Amino acid sequence: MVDQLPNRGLELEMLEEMGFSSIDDLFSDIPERVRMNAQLDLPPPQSEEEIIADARRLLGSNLAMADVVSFLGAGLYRNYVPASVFQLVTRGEFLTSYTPYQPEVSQGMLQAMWEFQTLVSELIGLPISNLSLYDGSTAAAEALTCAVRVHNRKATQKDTVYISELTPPDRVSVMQNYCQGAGIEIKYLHHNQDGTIDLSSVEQAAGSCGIYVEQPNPLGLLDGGYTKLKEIIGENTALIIGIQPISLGLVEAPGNYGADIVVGEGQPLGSPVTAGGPIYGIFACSKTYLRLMPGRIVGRSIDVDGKEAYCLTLSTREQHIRRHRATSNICTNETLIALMGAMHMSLLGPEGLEHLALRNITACNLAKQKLGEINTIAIPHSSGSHFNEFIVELPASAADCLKYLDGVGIIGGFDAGRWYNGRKNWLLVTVTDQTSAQEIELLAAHLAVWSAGVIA
Amino acid sequence: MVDQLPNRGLELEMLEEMGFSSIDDLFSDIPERVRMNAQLDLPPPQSEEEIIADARRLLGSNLAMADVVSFLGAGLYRNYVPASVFQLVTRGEFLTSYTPYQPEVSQGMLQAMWEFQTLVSELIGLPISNLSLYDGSTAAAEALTCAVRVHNRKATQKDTVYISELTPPDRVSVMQNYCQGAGIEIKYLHHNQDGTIDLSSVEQAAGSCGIYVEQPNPLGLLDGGYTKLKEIIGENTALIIGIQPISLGLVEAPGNYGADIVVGEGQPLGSPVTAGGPIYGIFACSKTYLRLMPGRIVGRSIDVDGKEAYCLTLSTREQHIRRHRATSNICTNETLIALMGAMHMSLLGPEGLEHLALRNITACNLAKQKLGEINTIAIPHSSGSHFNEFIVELPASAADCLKYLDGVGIIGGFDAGRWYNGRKNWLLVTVTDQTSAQEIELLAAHLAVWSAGVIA
Amino acid sequence: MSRLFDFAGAEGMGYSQPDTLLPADSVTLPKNLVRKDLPRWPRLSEPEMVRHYTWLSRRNYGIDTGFYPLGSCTMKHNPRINEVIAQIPGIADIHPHQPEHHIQGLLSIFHEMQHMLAICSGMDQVTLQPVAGAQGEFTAVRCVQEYFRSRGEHQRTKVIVPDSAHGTNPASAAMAGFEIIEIPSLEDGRIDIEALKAVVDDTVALMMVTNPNTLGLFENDISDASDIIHSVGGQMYYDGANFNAILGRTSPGLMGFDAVHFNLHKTFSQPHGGGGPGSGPIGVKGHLAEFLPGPIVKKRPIVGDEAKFAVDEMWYGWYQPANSIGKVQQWHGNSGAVIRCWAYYRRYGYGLKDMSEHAVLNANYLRHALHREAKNAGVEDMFVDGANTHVAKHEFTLSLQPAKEKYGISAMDVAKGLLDQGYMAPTVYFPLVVPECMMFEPTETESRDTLDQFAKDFIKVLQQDAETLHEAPITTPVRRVDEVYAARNLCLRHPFDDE
Amino acid sequence: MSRLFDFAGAEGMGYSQPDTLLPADSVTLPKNLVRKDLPRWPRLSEPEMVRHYTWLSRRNYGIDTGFYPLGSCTMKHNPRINEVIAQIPGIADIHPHQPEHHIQGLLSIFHEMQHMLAICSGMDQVTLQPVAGAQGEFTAVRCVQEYFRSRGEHQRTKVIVPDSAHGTNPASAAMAGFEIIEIPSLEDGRIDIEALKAVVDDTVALMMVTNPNTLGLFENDISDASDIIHSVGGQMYYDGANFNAILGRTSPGLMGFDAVHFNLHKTFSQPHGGGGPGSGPIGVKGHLAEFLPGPIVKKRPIVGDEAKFAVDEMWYGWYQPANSIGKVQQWHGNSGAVIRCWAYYRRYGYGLKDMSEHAVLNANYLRHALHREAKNAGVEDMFVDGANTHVAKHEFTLSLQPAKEKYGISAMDVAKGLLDQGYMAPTVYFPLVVPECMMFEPTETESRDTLDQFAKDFIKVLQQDAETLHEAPITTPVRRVDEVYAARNLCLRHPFDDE
Ligand SMILES: Cc1ncc(COP(=O)(O)O)c(C=O)c1O
Ligand SMILES: Cc1ncc(COP(=O)(O)O)c(C=O)c1O
Repeated sequence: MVDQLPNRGLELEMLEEMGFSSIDDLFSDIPERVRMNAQLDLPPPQSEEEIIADARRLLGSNLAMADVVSFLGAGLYRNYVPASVFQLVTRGEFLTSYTPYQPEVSQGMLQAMWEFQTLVSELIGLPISNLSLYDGSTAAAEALTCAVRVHNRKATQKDTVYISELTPPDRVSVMQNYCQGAGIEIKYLHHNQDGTIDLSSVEQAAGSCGIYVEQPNPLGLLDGGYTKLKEIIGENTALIIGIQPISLGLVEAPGNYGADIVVGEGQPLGSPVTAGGPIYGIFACSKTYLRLMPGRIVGRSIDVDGKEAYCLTLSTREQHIRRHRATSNICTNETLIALMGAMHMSLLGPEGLEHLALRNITACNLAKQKLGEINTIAIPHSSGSHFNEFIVELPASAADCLKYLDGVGIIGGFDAGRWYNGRKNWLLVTVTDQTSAQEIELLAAHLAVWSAGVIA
Repeated sequence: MVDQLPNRGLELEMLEEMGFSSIDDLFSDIPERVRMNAQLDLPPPQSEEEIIADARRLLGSNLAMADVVSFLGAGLYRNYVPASVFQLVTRGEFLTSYTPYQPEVSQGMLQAMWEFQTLVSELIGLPISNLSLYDGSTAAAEALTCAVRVHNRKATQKDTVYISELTPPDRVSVMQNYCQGAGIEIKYLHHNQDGTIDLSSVEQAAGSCGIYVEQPNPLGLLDGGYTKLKEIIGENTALIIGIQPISLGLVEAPGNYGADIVVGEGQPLGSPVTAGGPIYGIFACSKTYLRLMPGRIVGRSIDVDGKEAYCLTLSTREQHIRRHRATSNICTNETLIALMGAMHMSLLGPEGLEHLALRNITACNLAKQKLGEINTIAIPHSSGSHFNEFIVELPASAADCLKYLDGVGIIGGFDAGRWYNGRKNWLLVTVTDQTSAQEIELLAAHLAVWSAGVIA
Repeated sequence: MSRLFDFAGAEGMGYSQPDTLLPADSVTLPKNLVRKDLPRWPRLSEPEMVRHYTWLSRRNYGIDTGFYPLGSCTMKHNPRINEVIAQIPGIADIHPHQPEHHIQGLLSIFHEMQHMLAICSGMDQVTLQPVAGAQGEFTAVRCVQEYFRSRGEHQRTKVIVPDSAHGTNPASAAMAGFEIIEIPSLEDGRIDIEALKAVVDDTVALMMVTNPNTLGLFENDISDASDIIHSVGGQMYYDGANFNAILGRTSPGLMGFDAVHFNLHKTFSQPHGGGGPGSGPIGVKGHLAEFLPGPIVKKRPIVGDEAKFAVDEMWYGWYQPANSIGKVQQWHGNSGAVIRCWAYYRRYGYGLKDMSEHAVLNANYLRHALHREAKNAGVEDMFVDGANTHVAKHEFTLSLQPAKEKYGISAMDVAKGLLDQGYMAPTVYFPLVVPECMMFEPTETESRDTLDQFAKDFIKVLQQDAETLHEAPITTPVRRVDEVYAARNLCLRHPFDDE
Repeated sequence: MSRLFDFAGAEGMGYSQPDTLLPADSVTLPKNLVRKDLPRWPRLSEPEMVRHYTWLSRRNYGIDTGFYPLGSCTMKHNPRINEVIAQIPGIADIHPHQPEHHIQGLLSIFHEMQHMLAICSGMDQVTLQPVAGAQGEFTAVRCVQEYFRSRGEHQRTKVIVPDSAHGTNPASAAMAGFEIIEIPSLEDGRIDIEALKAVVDDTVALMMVTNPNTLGLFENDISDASDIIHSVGGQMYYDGANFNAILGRTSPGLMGFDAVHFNLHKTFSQPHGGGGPGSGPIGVKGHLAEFLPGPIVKKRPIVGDEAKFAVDEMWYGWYQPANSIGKVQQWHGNSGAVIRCWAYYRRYGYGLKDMSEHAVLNANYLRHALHREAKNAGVEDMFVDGANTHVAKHEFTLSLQPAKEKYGISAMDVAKGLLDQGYMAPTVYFPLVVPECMMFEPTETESRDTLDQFAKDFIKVLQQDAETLHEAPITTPVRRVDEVYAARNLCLRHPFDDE
């Protein structure tokens, strides 16, 4: 069986030519003490057919979101990635290339990433974007440490950043891991009863290195108060906004209301949910942060003939040059997924993005409307504008409700009690462009049945 | 919505530049009398998402063979096409090219087809192969008319060919359509009780233009008598053999036992069954037939610098040059599917082909063995060697049996009564490399149950 | 240079396979059938195979790599969704002999396609069985033949074909045993009605017409031609290869045709894949319907427990026409291509007309742009229109005869020069009625920018001197290929060492 | 040149979308949040988009297009089956918050991967959460940090890193707040045991080691190093980027390591995609297990009606380690990459050892072939081994210092010359301990023919004169790119007209 190993069967010839007599000779430098003598305690090799059959059996047994009716989001969003994206991104020249260390033969990926930087930059309204971080959570975490690197000197609250108290705990956990090493303390910004940010709590954050809030926020709320944030915190505190990129087809670009750094899960543009990875983290910022920001950047340059050419630039920020003084340890990133993002954005165009945003928000509005008609449940922040998701307050625990809905083939949303203490009756219902009106009707009907049953 | 039409929205500008004022101007040359004035009575356009959803719904409602347990073959065979084949063949450079009229920018496809010709030539043991016909049936039909073109002058039975009486009627029907225009009469060769060819009936065919038999034959039988055929019919009668290409990993190449033309369904090498198309027809022959054979051929040549280069050759046989005196009317063929065949063959290599043939034949033997143990059914040609399929004689009609099996999730095979008069109790059971031992056990168990029930 | 037969790895296989169900030595074959030597196939591992075919692909030009204005071939963009759909197991893993209740979804799509094509063509019944345009022609010719036989009109042995017709027309009719009457066309490739009148009588079975014709002009006398043929009891056949020009603006039915084929792969976009696969459904008027190859799909309301298999209120079933000519392909045609074309059609729906409008818009614009750029560059003396007309349809021709005469630059030179500019060349030397002909078909999926740029680059080529152009192409993987050498020194397979 | 921001079609979208569920004008937003101007994105139709990205791809080099001996990157062939599997909805359309009973198949694969990696590494528990090697390092460093904190050993503030280590090692440790103690390596990049002894004391938390080291040599004193670190109560960390060299022949566990990361994308082949995604699971010994990020997958026998969801006799469930450091990525890591690597692993099973044996075989053979060809051509004076050793592991280095001194040819010149020969260049100028370093890693998926041919072509490059080589590459889409210009004239996005 040659399969993946072209030299199977040629081992001895090759060894003899080198003057060896067995493969063991090539491992003679491994001291006896550490040699593994037994065969690996693993099952036998499989053929391609057997592997694919097993994969189909095992993965096929999973309940994919499209198999049922799903209202689960909470940071990742069901979307439609155009067919051309998959077919182009799997072209071997993209798929099987490495980091473009030799720009002369990597112009394709380099140019595509430079175009990605521009697409993101235009989307969020800031001049600089890197070519992806791991995901939205690490992008947010890196934004915090970056803000401290830039602002700590002038900060009155040194080594301190503030984040919205609504930030999902898993994301906060990532931030904590990234911040604790740098000795950064994370404090919290509070929100009003209606879900909007408490501007007076933001005032407390002035003088710190940065604040992190999300738009839409984790409750799905679009918060008009954000346009005042930059003024409140001032020039020496970074305003970091986490975004859902599709929302920016309707919602003002954060760069236009003072954001210094914009981060987010790029996933809705170009990538399936894929159990949470690989996806890509967006990281964009103003010039101030350029030399202390994390991640790779492509610059447009010229070749020796003066011809337009692209290459990696500002590498002295990176670990392979700066080692322990690097701005981040990131090496392998999510280029290929960012490329899918670029392809998706290219196909959408400005009007396509706007329409996609409209599909998301109108579906969300329809759901709010339909669920709002059920009087056994409440929508606590219903006065605000929502994008993708909103909280439903149930007459009993969201966990119970989800169990009931699961039994009728509906993934009803996310149990927000897992995020927020004392909110076990909060269900976060997510609606995307993939949600149909019938599915919304179905959820409404079942929620009505369940909640009536609970109350009775 | 721009979508597939980049100039949507630019129509007026373009028209004005040309001095027109409306699209209608461009159709002013269509006489009133024949103008279509109403809108096409068709539904509205759909978006990509809607189309794919409909496709998933409609095609998803079909029962694919892999969804159940299938013993259906009868000319098309379930197989496994390696994943790399699909990914390579859908590369745009292959997928979206046309017939290589400009060889300088079509070397990839031309070389691939020249390599295909060699792969087929080696497989069947004849020096010449074209680069595909539509399918096995049209290849067989073209072989008959080709044989007449070549041999008619010397033939004593002019305008006459003989084909095995076992040839499936749908295939015969295609042959009849192709032959009747050329004024060719199709006569039949008979088979013995044990399924082998009746050599005395072959003697009658001597002096005709050609005989057509299949190896394995439509009953799945490998007929050792075929090695005597060429001697019997003599030089002036073409021996045309229809093959299942995978069988040639074990079975002698027909070119080595006197075949003059070899045809067959290429499908098992490289192509899924796809409801019967697109697949590709193999057509290979000896030098005698070269200038009167159908289909495109690639030749190796040189460019003006003497560099190795490939181009279409011997085009004077073809319709675009020879018009009504062409050897065939074929223009568009099955190049892309033949390319999939070439890729599959490349991955298999000689030993892979042999192993694949062994998988098919051992699975078939196992099925014969297991079904042979059921004493309420019979295997009429059990003394012979079978490849892929064999006849089971049931105690009642195959149609009834298939209905019963369908009810338990088994596609039990093909009702050979649809092919052969008076054989309504014949079930053609097909087993391929994709059939598992458990599936064979399952079929055996259910056949035993059903046939016992019928007899009781 | 990567050559398949240079790969000579160790014995083995490029992809691993499961074991056999019984030991290999349990197999017994008739002794004289045991294969003595395995085919001398190369031995590649998966990495080598992937690299070889990737390398080959990179030496090939497709629509995806650039503009492909190949006249008469309709090289339009192939939406990628089609490839996704064709790989759904509900088509890829379907056997044509599966019973109807297994494949209601597939049959409903077939029915929808039959219906849609009938609507677009103005025909009464469609079969999807023919797998290419040429086979569609042959099928229709056979149906007409059987139709006349059924009426006892055995004297109808002739098929009329204009000399500008595509080669498959006469070839297909000849295959069915008809005598071909070629009538000369007018200068612009259109039917010479007088010449037609001169040959018609009751021995004529059929006339085959392409409209718009191969010069891209609409046959404005088409109704007259139909009337003439019908007046002697003959049938009219519409070669639908150019359907892209007229869909939704007129139809073969309106023009008086009795039968028509579609080059589904052209008009509805099955990728052409280096020469195939295609799909060539035909549509016919009612009097020919019972001669079509079977089976075709008909629908009826569901009854009994059929609902559990049905995809809607109807049952889709196979129907065998009563006087069917039989089959022209053993299965149900190129179903995979039909599915792709269905996906393509769905994207337009009643808006299919937009597609042909844009095809015609682009063709006229390109023609305009070529003249405009020629004028700007002062080279308008180098070519003339292939036919004198106010508007073209989806394609048009230019004659490079002036360039040939004045500067020694041939259409072939220009074609090769265009390859160096990164384009696929237009069709050259066809149709023959136009000297030094170049035939351009941009299709509806090219942007104005592309058309403008191409026009500029075309002129750039014309501005090169003859010697330079004779050398073209110089930037392609190989330079001008010696086709004469290929024919004289036939090398049709890899010469193994002993050969 | 195809430039994305040159596409300026009419308003519209490149792919059609369904309508909104409510009319657009029903949407109300806070006034100050209404977007004023849409992003100045280009406007492309699908045909244009496909052509643009096809064009870009053709200007990019990947393993599929040729040999990619980039040292330390393990550019092996990516089996195509992996891509098929990763698109099954049971992974692509799964949300990480779905309940366990929805995803037993996925969890069982995760469990199998945790188990397999534990077996291969000799560790007790594995987490799949880190999404790249560097993140694996950081995660492990954080676990060790919390481990010591839990034991009150707050004085352990130092991490020892040999100067030949990959940049991510010190960067990751520094991110966790450790002080980096860089110790000089021996000439061959191996650990200087004496230098190590000189810096160890009870302030050391961790030593990070790559074995084989970046010169491709096995650290034969590795057990001594482990003993030394353990003797002062420190922990040993294994950078698994070079696992491809030793899998099945030794393990970090046998060498005395406490924690290890895998570059799953290297050893188990997730395509590198121009720089990512990757996957960086870590394995740890028992004493560190409860500090791992959660959740990880554990199994137990099924109970009650779980059978209706289960894929076998076991229930696969999420488990939260008691003293977990929390999360390093918000979800479950790069599950899609894990699935691909699972498919890759399944192809080898216990035969994974064959993979590393062939990787080492190929590296040694290439080294041999380069010396052989150099001798044949009489240019053996132009390079020397980067390290003096009898055998290399999966990669090796050459020093072009002699060529530089004698002929003025630098490693960079040779790298660019190789591009002209159609190859990706080896890693250059890393590791720094080797002057004019070139680092070769052929991987196990290259054939002997390819290695021989590369060796010949490498020598061909060396035989060019310095001036010629300074000009290289000349056949690539662009020639030497001016990286200094890029840094001085920062242009990080498309300059719109008003900029
Ligand atoms: C005018 C015309 N008729 C018929 C055909 C034949 O169609 P096909 O190639 O599908 O057999 C073609 C195709 O090239 C054509 O252009
Ligand atoms: C030795 C070594 N360690 C660590 C890493 C970092 O791994 P990753 O790129 O997956 O973050 C690499 C990758 O290049 C490496 O070669």
